[in-house]
Amino acid sequence: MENKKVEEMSFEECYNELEETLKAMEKADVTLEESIELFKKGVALYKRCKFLIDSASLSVKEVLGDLEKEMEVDEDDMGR
Amino acid sequence: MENKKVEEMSFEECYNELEETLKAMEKADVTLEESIELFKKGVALYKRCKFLIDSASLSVKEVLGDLEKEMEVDEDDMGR
Amino acid sequence: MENKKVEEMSFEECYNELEETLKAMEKADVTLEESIELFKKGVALYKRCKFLIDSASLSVKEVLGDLEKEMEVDEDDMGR
Amino acid sequence: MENKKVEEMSFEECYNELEETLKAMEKADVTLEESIELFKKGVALYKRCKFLIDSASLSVKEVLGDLEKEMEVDEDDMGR
Amino acid sequence: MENKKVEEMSFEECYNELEETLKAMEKADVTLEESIELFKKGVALYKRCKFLIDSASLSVKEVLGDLEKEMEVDEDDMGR
Amino acid sequence: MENKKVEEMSFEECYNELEETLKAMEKADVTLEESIELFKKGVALYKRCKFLIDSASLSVKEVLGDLEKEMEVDEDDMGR
Amino acid sequence: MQTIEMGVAEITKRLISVIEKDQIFQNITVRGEVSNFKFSGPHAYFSLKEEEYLLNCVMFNAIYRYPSGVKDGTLVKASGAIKVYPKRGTYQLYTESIVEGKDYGELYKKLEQLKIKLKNEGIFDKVKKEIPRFPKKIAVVSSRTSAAFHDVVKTIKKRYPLTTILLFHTSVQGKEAAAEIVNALDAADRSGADVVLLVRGGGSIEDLWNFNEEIVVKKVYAMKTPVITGVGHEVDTTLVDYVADRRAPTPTGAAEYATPDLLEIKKNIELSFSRIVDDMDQKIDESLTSIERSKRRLDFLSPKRQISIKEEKVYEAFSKLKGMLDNTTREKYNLLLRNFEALKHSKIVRTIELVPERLDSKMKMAKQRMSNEISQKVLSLEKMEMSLNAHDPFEPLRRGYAMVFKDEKLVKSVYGLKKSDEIKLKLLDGKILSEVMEIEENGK
Repeated sequence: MENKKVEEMSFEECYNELEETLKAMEKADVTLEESIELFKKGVALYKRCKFLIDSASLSVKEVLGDLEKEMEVDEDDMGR
Repeated sequence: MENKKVEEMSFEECYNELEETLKAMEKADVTLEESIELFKKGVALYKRCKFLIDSASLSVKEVLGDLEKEMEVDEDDMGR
Repeated sequence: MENKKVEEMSFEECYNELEETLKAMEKADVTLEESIELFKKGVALYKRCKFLIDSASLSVKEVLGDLEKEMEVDEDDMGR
Repeated sequence: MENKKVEEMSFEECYNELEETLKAMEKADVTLEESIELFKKGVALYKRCKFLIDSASLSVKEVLGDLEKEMEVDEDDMGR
Repeated sequence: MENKKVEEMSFEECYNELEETLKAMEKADVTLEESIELFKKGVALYKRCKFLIDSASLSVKEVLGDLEKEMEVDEDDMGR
Repeated sequence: MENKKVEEMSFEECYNELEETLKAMEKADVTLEESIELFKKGVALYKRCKFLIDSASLSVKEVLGDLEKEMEVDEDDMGR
Repeated sequence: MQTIEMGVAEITKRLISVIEKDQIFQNITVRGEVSNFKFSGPHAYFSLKEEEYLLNCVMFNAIYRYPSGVKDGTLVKASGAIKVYPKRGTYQLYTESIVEGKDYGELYKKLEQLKIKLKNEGIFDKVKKEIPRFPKKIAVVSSRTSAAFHDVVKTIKKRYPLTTILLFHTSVQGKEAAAEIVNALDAADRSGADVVLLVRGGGSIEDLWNFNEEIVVKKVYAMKTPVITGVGHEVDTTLVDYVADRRAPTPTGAAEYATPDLLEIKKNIELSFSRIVDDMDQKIDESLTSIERSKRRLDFLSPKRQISIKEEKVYEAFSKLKGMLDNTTREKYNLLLRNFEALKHSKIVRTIELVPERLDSKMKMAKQRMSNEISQKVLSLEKMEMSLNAHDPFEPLRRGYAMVFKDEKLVKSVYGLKKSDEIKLKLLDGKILSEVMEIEENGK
């Protein structure tokens, strides 16, 4: 999984990788350089996660918005 | 059944598929991406179900409306 | 019997078919689409039954050998 | 390790070397000349460490700054 | 050791010799001539020690001065 | 020792001879002639002692003077 | 099944109401042979018998109205009402009139014999055919002018006018009638009718005798079309009734059996129709309810919640990431600062601060020591000088004495001197070179 590009990861892959990164950072013997690299990776993963969540949220809103609009139209049409 | 287009499904197929979709959504290990796909599918199925019911309801009303008109005419003709 | 046009059905056929239709509709596993078809058929049968009843007038014939002679039946005459 | 140039050392190498140097400086039998050499070396190592940590801090700030900017843009785009 | 030229002595040698010289001067049976010789030697050793320690002090102070200046600059940069 | 020439005597030899001479002079039975001889010897010894101590004092002063001059120069150089 | 429990009064009242509700019981003529006839006061008490059956009868004030010929063994027709006599728990015919019957003994006997014969032939075991519910054609075998036919037409017209009545006329009385009836039945059987009604109004046993004729009974038995008989009144039973597919008590009854009631049919149709409409509405409502429930579940399960949970988790992870890095950097920075302090206060720094002073003090001590030594020695020398001066042998010269030397030797005595010897006189402030001129010895 480590070899997969961040931009190609699914949310879960990305999130798990983020958690792994956190674990790696918590290790006692991590060097400053590794810390920085891990941090940058973490930020990239965070951005990807955030992007995927925002996209998901948007598409859910769209779907729900469409649904509600249609429902209203339907109710008008039906004149119940 | 999975391969059938939503627009070609009967109400029962559609409804069963909707229930299956809901069950799938309830599973603990569903990923975000799957969740979104399932949700979209669910909404589409719901819309199809609603459409079919509304159509049914409409055609029932039409049939009954026609019947009433005919009956009135008949009663007039019969001059009861 | 299912294939016969409603307009060509006898009262008995029509009546029985109406009952059958009702029974079919009350089955547990009837689908919405079937319901609508059954409903339309039921309404048509109902109309036909009504029509047959409304337009009925008793015919009384006397059979004399090979001849059938229409009899005038006057209720007042009968009136014991 | 002793042979590595200070400018090529990682933070941890540098830091460990600094600690070693400080220990060596406090030894009873160290001569004035050695003391001065150790002191100069210590200061050089300290400066390297400082430089590395400052660079790290800076690059983290950059990454975070970029992230914040991006997030703002995203939120604007999203129109929340 | 006694035979080494003062100008070639290290600080520690010099300092130790100075102490020895002073101790020798304190002895009861030292003659005036010896005293004078010891005194002259002590002065020479003192001068050498003073020279060495002053050089050391100079270079340490330079290094420390530079370092402290840098620290101030850094702290300004960091804006902590 | 008695035979050593006064001019070759060290300060301590000279001083001790002087003390001996004075002790001899203080004896009761010393004749005037002896007294005169002792006196003359004493004076010679005294003079030698005085010469030696004055020389010593001078050379100490010289050394210290040089040192001070040097120190001042050093301190000027140091720019304290 | 649970047994229903009731008191005698209640069960008796129930029986009374059942019996009194039946109009037949309230106005009935019963045929039978009188037995046990007796008076009690003005009232007559007797029984009517037929075969092994018996009916108790009472006739109040019988002495005024009963036919005098009636006695045990007389065949009579007694009319009245059947009622329960609650006190005894019996039922009886409360007789209003008694008519002395003809002696039909001969005919009854013939009837009984025929009945037994046909029974033995198995004719009566005939399997009954089903009467079609909605007959298209109803064949009526009857007399054209009979009340029975008119009753049938009237009833069918009222009940079910959707059918066609085919009349097969026959005379129903007289000697020739039996053969005519058989012919009419045969024609009716071939007419394609759905049901055949064999009807005739009431009459005496003789009137109805054709319907007991063997050829008629056997024809009815052989009919392919279902046959409903309606001969005479309720009480009249003829042998055709045994082989009919359905036996009605009267011609009207036969018409009723042959046809469905249109009112009921209409009711059924309306019922079916409204049930179909209701079923449809229900189906739609159910479907709507189902999918609305699904929609609520869909809303509930919508990824919105999941998304906000995940968003929070991601943000938490990110905060942790930042915090961890801050910690790491700060920790390392602090360690570094400590090292900076260690450097600032290292031994070398201490050395360059302390050593010059120590050197100076050592130097000072050496200087002190040296100057002390010298000044001490100067002091001792000064003392020596003083003590040397104190023993200066030339001191007396200060007081005016002089010292005499000859050949650099002190002259302490005149002896040893001679005239003209060169002597030196040493005074405080100089020497005098002199010649001895005279020598005087002390005391001479």
